[in-house]
Amino acid sequence: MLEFLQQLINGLSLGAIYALIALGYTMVYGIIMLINFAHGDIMMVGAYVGFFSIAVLGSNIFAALIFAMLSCAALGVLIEKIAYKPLRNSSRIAALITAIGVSLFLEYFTLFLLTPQQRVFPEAAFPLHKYQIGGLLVSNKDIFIFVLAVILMIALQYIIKRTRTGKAMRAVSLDREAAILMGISVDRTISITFAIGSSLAAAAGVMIGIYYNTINPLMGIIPGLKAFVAAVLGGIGIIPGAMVGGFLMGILETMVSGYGSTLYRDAVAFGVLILILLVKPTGLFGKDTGEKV
Amino acid sequence: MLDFNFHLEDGELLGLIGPNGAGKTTVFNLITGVYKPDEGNIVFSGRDITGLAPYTICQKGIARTFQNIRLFKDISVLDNVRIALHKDAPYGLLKTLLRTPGFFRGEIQMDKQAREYLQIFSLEDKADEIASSLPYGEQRRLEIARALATKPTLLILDEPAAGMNPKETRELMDLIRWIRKDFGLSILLIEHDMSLVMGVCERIYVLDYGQVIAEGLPEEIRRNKRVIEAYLGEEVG
Amino acid sequence: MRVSRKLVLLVLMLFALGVLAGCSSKQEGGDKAGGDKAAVETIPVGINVELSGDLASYGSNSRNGMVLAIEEINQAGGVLGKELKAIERDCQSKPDEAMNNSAALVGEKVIAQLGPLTSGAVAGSTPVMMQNKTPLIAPAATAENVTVEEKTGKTLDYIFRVCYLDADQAKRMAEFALNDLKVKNAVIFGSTSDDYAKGLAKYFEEAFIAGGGEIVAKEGYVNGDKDFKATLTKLRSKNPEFIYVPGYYTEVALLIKQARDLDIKVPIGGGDGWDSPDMVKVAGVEALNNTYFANHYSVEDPSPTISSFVKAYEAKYKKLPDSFAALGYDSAKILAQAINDAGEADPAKVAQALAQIKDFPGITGTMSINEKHNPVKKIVVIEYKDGKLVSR
Amino acid sequence: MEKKRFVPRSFLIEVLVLAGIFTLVQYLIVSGLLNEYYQINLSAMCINIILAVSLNLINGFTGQLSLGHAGFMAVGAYAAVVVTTIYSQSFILGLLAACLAAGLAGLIIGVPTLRLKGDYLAIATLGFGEIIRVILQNIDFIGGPAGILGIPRYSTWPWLFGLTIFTIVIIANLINSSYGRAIISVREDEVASELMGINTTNYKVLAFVIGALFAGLAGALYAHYFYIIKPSTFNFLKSFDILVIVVLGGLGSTTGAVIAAIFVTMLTAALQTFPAIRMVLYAVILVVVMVYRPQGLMGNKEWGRRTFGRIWGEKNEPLANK
Repeated sequence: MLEFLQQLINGLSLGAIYALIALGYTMVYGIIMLINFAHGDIMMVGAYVGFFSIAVLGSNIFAALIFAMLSCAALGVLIEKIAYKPLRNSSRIAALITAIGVSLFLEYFTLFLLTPQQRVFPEAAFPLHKYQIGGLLVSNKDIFIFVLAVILMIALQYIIKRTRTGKAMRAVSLDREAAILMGISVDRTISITFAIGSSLAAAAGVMIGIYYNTINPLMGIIPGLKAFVAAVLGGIGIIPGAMVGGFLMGILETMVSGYGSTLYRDAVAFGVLILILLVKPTGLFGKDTGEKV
Repeated sequence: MLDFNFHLEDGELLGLIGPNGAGKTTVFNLITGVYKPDEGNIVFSGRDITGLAPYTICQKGIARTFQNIRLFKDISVLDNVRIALHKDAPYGLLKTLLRTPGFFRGEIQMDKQAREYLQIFSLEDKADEIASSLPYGEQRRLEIARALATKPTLLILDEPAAGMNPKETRELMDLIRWIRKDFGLSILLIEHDMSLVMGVCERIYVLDYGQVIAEGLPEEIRRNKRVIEAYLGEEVG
Repeated sequence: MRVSRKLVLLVLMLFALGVLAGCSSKQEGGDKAGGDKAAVETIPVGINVELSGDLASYGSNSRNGMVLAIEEINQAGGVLGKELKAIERDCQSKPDEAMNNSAALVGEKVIAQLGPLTSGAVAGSTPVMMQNKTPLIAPAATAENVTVEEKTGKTLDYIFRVCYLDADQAKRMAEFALNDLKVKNAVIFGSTSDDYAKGLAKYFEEAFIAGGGEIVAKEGYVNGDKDFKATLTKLRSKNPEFIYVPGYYTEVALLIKQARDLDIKVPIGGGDGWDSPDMVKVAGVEALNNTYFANHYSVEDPSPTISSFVKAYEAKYKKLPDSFAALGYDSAKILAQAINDAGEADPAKVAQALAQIKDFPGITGTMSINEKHNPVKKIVVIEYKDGKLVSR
Repeated sequence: MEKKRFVPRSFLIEVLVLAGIFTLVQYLIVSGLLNEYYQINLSAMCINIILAVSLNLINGFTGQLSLGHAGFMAVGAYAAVVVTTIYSQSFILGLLAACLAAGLAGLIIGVPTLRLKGDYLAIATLGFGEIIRVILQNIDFIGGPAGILGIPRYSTWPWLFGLTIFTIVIIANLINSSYGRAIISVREDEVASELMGINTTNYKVLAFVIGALFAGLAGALYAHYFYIIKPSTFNFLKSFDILVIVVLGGLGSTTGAVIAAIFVTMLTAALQTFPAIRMVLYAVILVVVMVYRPQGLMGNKEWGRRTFGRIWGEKNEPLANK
């Protein structure tokens, strides 16, 4: 039982990171129906910005976090303007390929600029403290990641449900034509969506830096893919779905490693995804709208 | 949402009218298998077709058109019709891949048939054009041609005259009558255009809020009080 | 729409220009050693390593070692009065690309090919090198069958390596654990997504059991993993006396750190994949205490050859060399010696000379090439002690 | 209508042209004028063509977004290698095993997943592709992560060229038939297609299985050209590579797939001379092409219809698509 709870803690920390990345995926998808494969790489850029602001500028962890989020928000908007906007009226698959192109560009431009070597997050930026609670080991990093993720998610929910911007986002996501007629600036709304989504990814990137200490230019590929799976699991385009999907994915992976075998971890993750889709073809929270005839 | 009961005789030309949102298209979707009814049965030529897949229902002889035209937009007019002929494809997959003489005979035969259907709707000159490039009226006609190519015994037309001018509507009326006679099939028609419904239909059902509120000959319907209240009131009155 | 497309093109062009400019200026720097005297005749040397893909960071270190060696050789007057000229290719960590590059390099008449790193990629290159009778020196391919024919066990005439074999280093570690650390049981927790780590795990298990030890559990991870706590939590309950972690430092450092975070205090051991200055940075000084790995050399070795190599490497690349860099360096140096021994720049003759190399003083030990084209050299076991590398 | 000749002149010309290309290359190889490097790229080109044309059947003509093509390639490659290398059987048996195994895998995966739509299908197929890879990685009989080495090089130029043409002909034959039109109608409007009496599920599965089968064939050719296979070669990034070729060529254009396969193979080879920025340039080119030509090089138009579509003499008529 104790081991199970310990595994659950492991799973929640991992899940928090997946959830944050998945949120960005889902937001972008919800609004322009694009699987933004570059999202994981934006996370990587966020991790690097965080790293440099701590290691070079000597800022503290919170300043680094905010700096990374702001830079990536700008990067997200820039990418959208350059690569995705010209394709807004083209086929979705063309946009998908562009996203793959952007993803490769971010990975290999970083690799070229900063060498493929991993960087090590300075331990001093966030010293580790361990707490023993009834036989369970919890570290301040576990708590930090979990709490920060939850705070960001609540903030996001607030923005979407309660603010004008959020209303505009929901309107554009529901019906872009109608939103235009209502006087909503679609360009601006899409930009804001990319900005928020990318800054969440940047937060996740810095968290990975703190939690796992190392970052490298290709670090975004696998978590990006996993987070995408998490987003689909929850029902892509649906915010609570991404959160639940992320945590579910983290816990699932941990449990498979803990009680089964790491070797089949990825296979099981995908297997569960496929099973869920077969039972519920639009993910856990997805609404089956059906096609109008 | 729908409580509905009606029947159709062999070779009959039946009209279904009702105000917007009365559930007319839903009836069509139930018959053609797009939606499944919660309860009740749909019997066609003495066989229960309730809950069958749309393609099976089509293969059993029910074909339809759509309220908002659903052609295969990016391919040629001829191919649109040839796709409808596919369920009776005269050659198998192996012959296709190996290009045996049987394949070519089959292709020629399908080509000929498809062009015949196009001719009926005066579309033979446009065979090689892309479907979406046709003008609206011709797209409507192509849709009927396509439905007819599945060789149905019941043809369901969902507002075939929508968007047509009076002249085109009159021509369509003649065409519908002629098709029924020549192909010997039953036709079920949803229409907003009263002149078309009154002009061609032999019997009419009036639907409102998912309920049949009247049934009868065009003349009877024209005089039916409930109908006038529910629907015709503003238009005829 | 049109405007934004033009903007796109502009931005992308600027990027491309920037990249090209950066690249060409870099190449200038790299070629300086040979570039000044353009008139001098050159001998082309192929470098075919992993510069992108999963293994990019190891491949680029190895490439750095090779390039440094070639520069030093040229500065010292080259070989046979000619300069060595490096032609670089990226094998993307894929066997088919490795093969493709080899064919391109052979087409450029290289004297030999250095790299790739992994045994799989070397196997991709092997047939091309054999056909064209051009030697290949693998800096770090440690699998059993790299230099011999798979079916017959016959030595491949043109394939060489400068690193020891997995079986040998795993055995060394097993014996070290049993005899020096005096442990009786062990668990193995290594990468299962590459053949290198899987081979080590297998050989370690064989040697450890042969030496009277017991393996109480075997677990695996996948390269690229960052979270090992789930499996470590599971292993903790088995109370092992020793953990053998075959794999690369990118994962191993995190794994050790997380093990110590979970209060797993037993000794942990591994292989040459561990060797990197990043180990201390990532895992931390404290976590690394009581960990040991078999290696080619120690970066803190005070011998003059090693310390001058380390200094030169640090000066050029602003970081410490790892095993891959050292092995890359050695592979280029041993090639130079073989060309000198052969007396002419002929690939086949160089291959013969390589097979005859005796007591070559490499950074990774003094080595002699044996009849299977493997180097015979000492394997050191290194202990991390308060962040310092101590040879055992 | 004009009575068609059984063997029209255009067909004879095509056969002559193809035979000419084949003989020329074969001569260059035998005489040693074409060096190893060009031979490798030529072979890679053939394999990429097979992969792209077969994926195009699924993604372009049927309109089902599949991201698991590398998985089928892997199944074919391993099946063939088990037959030829582990059980020392003939290459032909190996190829048959590859097609059979990959086709079967396509059927097993296609039947449940093809009910899914759009992006859900994409991620499910991606998932299956990864599952295939993980499973291969964990079977020690076929070498685990190290894969299988020492595969004999059976994929000679006649095999590669012959099977590439074979793939194009079979897929073009399928597309230019009533079955092909049924497949295309699924892409155009699934609901309308179903209501025209077409069992859309069957045709989706059919296209998926045929696509998978040819991916398996490509895998077998790949394995017997490059001497070695390992599971990591067939990861999801490989599937993306194939998808990129298909979209660059133009979805629903076999000609486009062939041209793009040739183009991308040459581009990758050319970029090798800039090892450090190879991938950056590749990414930039990809984005620029997509932004300026989102419909791909060919859109969904075809060239050389006479060349491949009617090997046994088909009458002059428009293809199923523009």
